[in-house]
Amino acid sequence: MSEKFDVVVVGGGPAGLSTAYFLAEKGFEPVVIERGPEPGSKNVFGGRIYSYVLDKYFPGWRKEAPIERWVRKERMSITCESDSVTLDYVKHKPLKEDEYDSFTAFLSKFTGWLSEKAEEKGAMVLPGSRVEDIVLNDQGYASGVVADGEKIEADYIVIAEGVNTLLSEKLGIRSKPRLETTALGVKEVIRLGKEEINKRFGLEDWEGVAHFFIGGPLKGIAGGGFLYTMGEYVTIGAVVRLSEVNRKEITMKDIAEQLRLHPAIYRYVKDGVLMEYSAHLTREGGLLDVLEKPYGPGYLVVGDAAGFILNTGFTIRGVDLAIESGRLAAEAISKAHEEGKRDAETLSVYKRLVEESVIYRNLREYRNLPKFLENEVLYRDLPDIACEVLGTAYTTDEEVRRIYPVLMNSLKSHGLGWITLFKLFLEARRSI
Amino acid sequence: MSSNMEEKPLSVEKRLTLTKFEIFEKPHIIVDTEKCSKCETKPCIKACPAGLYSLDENGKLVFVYEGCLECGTCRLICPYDAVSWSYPPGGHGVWYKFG
Amino acid sequence: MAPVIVYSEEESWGKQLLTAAKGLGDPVLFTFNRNVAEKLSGMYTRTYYVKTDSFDPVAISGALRDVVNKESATILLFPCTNKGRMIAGLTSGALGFEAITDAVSVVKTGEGLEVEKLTFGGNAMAKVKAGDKASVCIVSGSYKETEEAGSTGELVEIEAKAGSVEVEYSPRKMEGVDPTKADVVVGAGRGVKKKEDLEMIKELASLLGGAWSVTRPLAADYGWADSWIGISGLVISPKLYIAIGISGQPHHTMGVRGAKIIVAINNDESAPIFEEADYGVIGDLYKVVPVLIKKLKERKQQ
Amino acid sequence: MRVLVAVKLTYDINQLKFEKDGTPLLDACPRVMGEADKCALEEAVKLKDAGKAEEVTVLTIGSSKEHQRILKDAYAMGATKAVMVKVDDPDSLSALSVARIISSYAEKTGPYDLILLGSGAGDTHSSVVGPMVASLLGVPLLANADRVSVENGSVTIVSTLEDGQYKFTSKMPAVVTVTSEANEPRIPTIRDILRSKKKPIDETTPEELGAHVSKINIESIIKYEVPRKRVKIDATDNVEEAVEKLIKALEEEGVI
Repeated sequence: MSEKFDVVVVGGGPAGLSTAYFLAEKGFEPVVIERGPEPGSKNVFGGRIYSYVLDKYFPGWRKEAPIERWVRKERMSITCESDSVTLDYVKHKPLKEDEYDSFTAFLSKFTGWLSEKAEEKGAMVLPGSRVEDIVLNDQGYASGVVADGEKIEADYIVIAEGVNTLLSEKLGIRSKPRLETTALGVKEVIRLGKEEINKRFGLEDWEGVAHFFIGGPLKGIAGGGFLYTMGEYVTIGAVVRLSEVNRKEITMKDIAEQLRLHPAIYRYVKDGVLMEYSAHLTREGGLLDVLEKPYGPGYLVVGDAAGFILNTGFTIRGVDLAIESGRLAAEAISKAHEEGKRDAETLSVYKRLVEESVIYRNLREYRNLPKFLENEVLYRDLPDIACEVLGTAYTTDEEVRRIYPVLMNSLKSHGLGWITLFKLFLEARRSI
Repeated sequence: MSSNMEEKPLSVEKRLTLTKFEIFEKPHIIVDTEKCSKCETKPCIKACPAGLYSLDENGKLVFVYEGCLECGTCRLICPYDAVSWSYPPGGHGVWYKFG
Repeated sequence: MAPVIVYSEEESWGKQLLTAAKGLGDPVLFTFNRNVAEKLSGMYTRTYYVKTDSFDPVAISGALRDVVNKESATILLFPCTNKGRMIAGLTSGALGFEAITDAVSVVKTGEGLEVEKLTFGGNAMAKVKAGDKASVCIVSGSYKETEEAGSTGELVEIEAKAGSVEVEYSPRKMEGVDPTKADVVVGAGRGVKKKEDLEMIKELASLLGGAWSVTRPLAADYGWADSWIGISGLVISPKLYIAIGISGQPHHTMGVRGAKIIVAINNDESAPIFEEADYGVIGDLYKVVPVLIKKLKERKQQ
Repeated sequence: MRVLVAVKLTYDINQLKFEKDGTPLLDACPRVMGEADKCALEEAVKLKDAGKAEEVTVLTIGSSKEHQRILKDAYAMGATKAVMVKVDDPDSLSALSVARIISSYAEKTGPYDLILLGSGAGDTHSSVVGPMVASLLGVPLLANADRVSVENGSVTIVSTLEDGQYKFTSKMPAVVTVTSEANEPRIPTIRDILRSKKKPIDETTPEELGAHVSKINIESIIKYEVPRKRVKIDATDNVEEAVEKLIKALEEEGVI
């Protein structure tokens, strides 16, 4: 068989499938090659997707996508050994379904849905095949891929391999991710049943909670924990910088269980049934991790592989940026194809499109955050101080307890002076 | 197999039995344990979320690939480039049903 | 009482299924083993012995079908073995009976049979209604063997029609004791690294006056034995089963659930076999088994 | 020659989880093509590769996307035709009903020289469907094949049963059930997968086939555990002491 395709997309995750979806919409016949046994089978994320991007491109998605719950409550906790401080943000006004701006989902299922959408438009999704290499022709143009030992030719190749983008490394456009800007996420899916979840979290119907926390079992470690409510399940997990694993006494295989058994979380997931344990890497460098040239002769790089992922400190955004980059890649390929070209110069329009898009607007805005989040004070001292101060504020007995002296003592015992705090404040102002 | 949780940590081995795998007969990750003998910190042992790296009785590094979550951590964290890392062949390896 | 037909080619099964059949009706035995026919005919109301030179499932099932028709029977009981399942399937297909396998109890109610059966590799127990015409394959150990001799039952000899399948049979090479009949069985799994290491397993078995066997991979993949313990192989119910280097896949453990006491020796603390064991020894089998052999020898000498 | 292979979408029982009260969480349990069924299909495709079979039709009963997926997988492995007998809740069909559907299809679209099935499904493992199909069609049964060979209109299998090894030979047509020891099913290449994408799946129903089906009446289904003592004896450090403990316990149990 000497078939040749318009476009071969390597990787059937959100970025790759979106690229195929938008390409097919433009009349191309893209082929997505996915190494997993079905689309989505290798995908892991925390649990939340933002609605705006789907509103733009997938009419009717609210009725058909595999949505677990609509996020109504946002929580952020600073957790200590025996107590925690939580900020709770709730939208009180009754919301119609199309007013929720984010929802929880299982990425494997969501990706499965995206795959169906892409196929409806005319893309071909081929799971169960691993791409090992990109074939370069004599002029150095990407002209095909080698999948499980067989060559498949194409005019354009889209690399949508995710965080471990071995092909980009082979092409020499990217080096191995750095430990300082890469984090390992581990996650557990726990079944509790819808009613039980609603009871424990004070929710109604299919409303959901997104809960982020620092401290607790992760005390002193740059990283955070998360909890999302799904339809019948709760997911919990931790995201920890790899450089931290190197430096500190921390065993990643145990983190998820330490998190689950921490009193702040255990009360929510008690008596559940553990369904799945998963792990995945994520980039945390923000703009620093973005591929300078996500294009080259005959190829483009999208999604996580290109570094389009954003850690806002509260949440990691990837799926919306992946979908957007897929749309822009399709745009760029379509333009190049009209001109009958596949050179790097022509395809560089992709980079310009990305720079003008929501992707760069956000990455630029948050460019100082990764540095700010390296501040050990946040993980080592802040939880204790917060718990000590509020612990005092909410304790009443015969003793006279004023908050201010406690705050001062607490700061002092952590070796924090006003100058350090002021610097931290300034940094925060620039980053968040 | 019971996955009902109690108030004590479940071992990672136990948790891995809850995740679905299509194990391929050959390993997709090869560790050059010669290099590991020079490595003092062996961060892979702490970092692998599946706990697949351990030391045997003689202090030699042992790696098993069954149960690999394909996260790629060991590839990055190894200070001696001892980990030849690739994905399992098509259709194999971990199969997340939730993700 | 309506007749209940028991298919058995073995004495032990014939006695277990007799117990089950008595609760359902008038027990009638069907066998192609002359020994079994002679030994058990005193226990059953009637016994049909089919003369046949070989195990051709189609021919045997044909003879059984004739007996069912002659007796106007609506309930058939089979051992839950590979052969039992074959004959049950062939016979029920031809008669239009439902076939329920992996049963641990069968009760007759006003609406037909109510069967409790294992499913999902023995991980779950299902209660099903089987209607009034059914073949039921019963798991070993679900019913106790009966020793009660009734009045002298009638022994009817019948001929099987020649089948169209050629059969060549080579009996299982038995080293020592038959695991399905032994009081003690020692099983070896993939933790045993080399074929020569099975000697240690055999020694332990003979010290305990029992039998040895292996898990399916050791028999089917490595060819270290002719048969294996598990749902697709031998189902055993000894007093003591010692699982050595066996992780405990459901298909294996379902074959040993009838054991009174299960001991597991395995170095992987999270191996599922420990959930199925009364005594779980966590340790290297290559260290534990030799010591166990040594201590058992000392004990014998005392 | 024409070969019919029946495959089942089975629960991956190693992944089955239970609610605290023992209810199985079937919705969350992954489903795959039966392991032995896949080996049966591999045998059929091997016959095609050897030029002995021209047609390999694969049939499954069900109507979900996952049923479609296993039929596409069958195409990728080399089947020449895929058929879905549409039934909404195929897991509630009795073994006899399943056998009736397969045999009706074989009669309606046959004759087939060989009908291959897995010797047992990973989840229910009844192993009676193959025998039932044989008797409904009135053809010989060769069951539990660890090896299959087809030569000059005859099929020979080797089967390991309780009391030893059997070699069964018969003229075709015949029904053969295959164990998961029979072979290592192939892994389709990307070209195979690509081709499978474009192939159509035929659909029919038990009514169209004239197969009378009935559902089994499952009253309850619950996690099953044999009550065991689960005493742990640590022999990682002191083996002698641990073994003594074990022997003492077994003496007290009266089993040695």
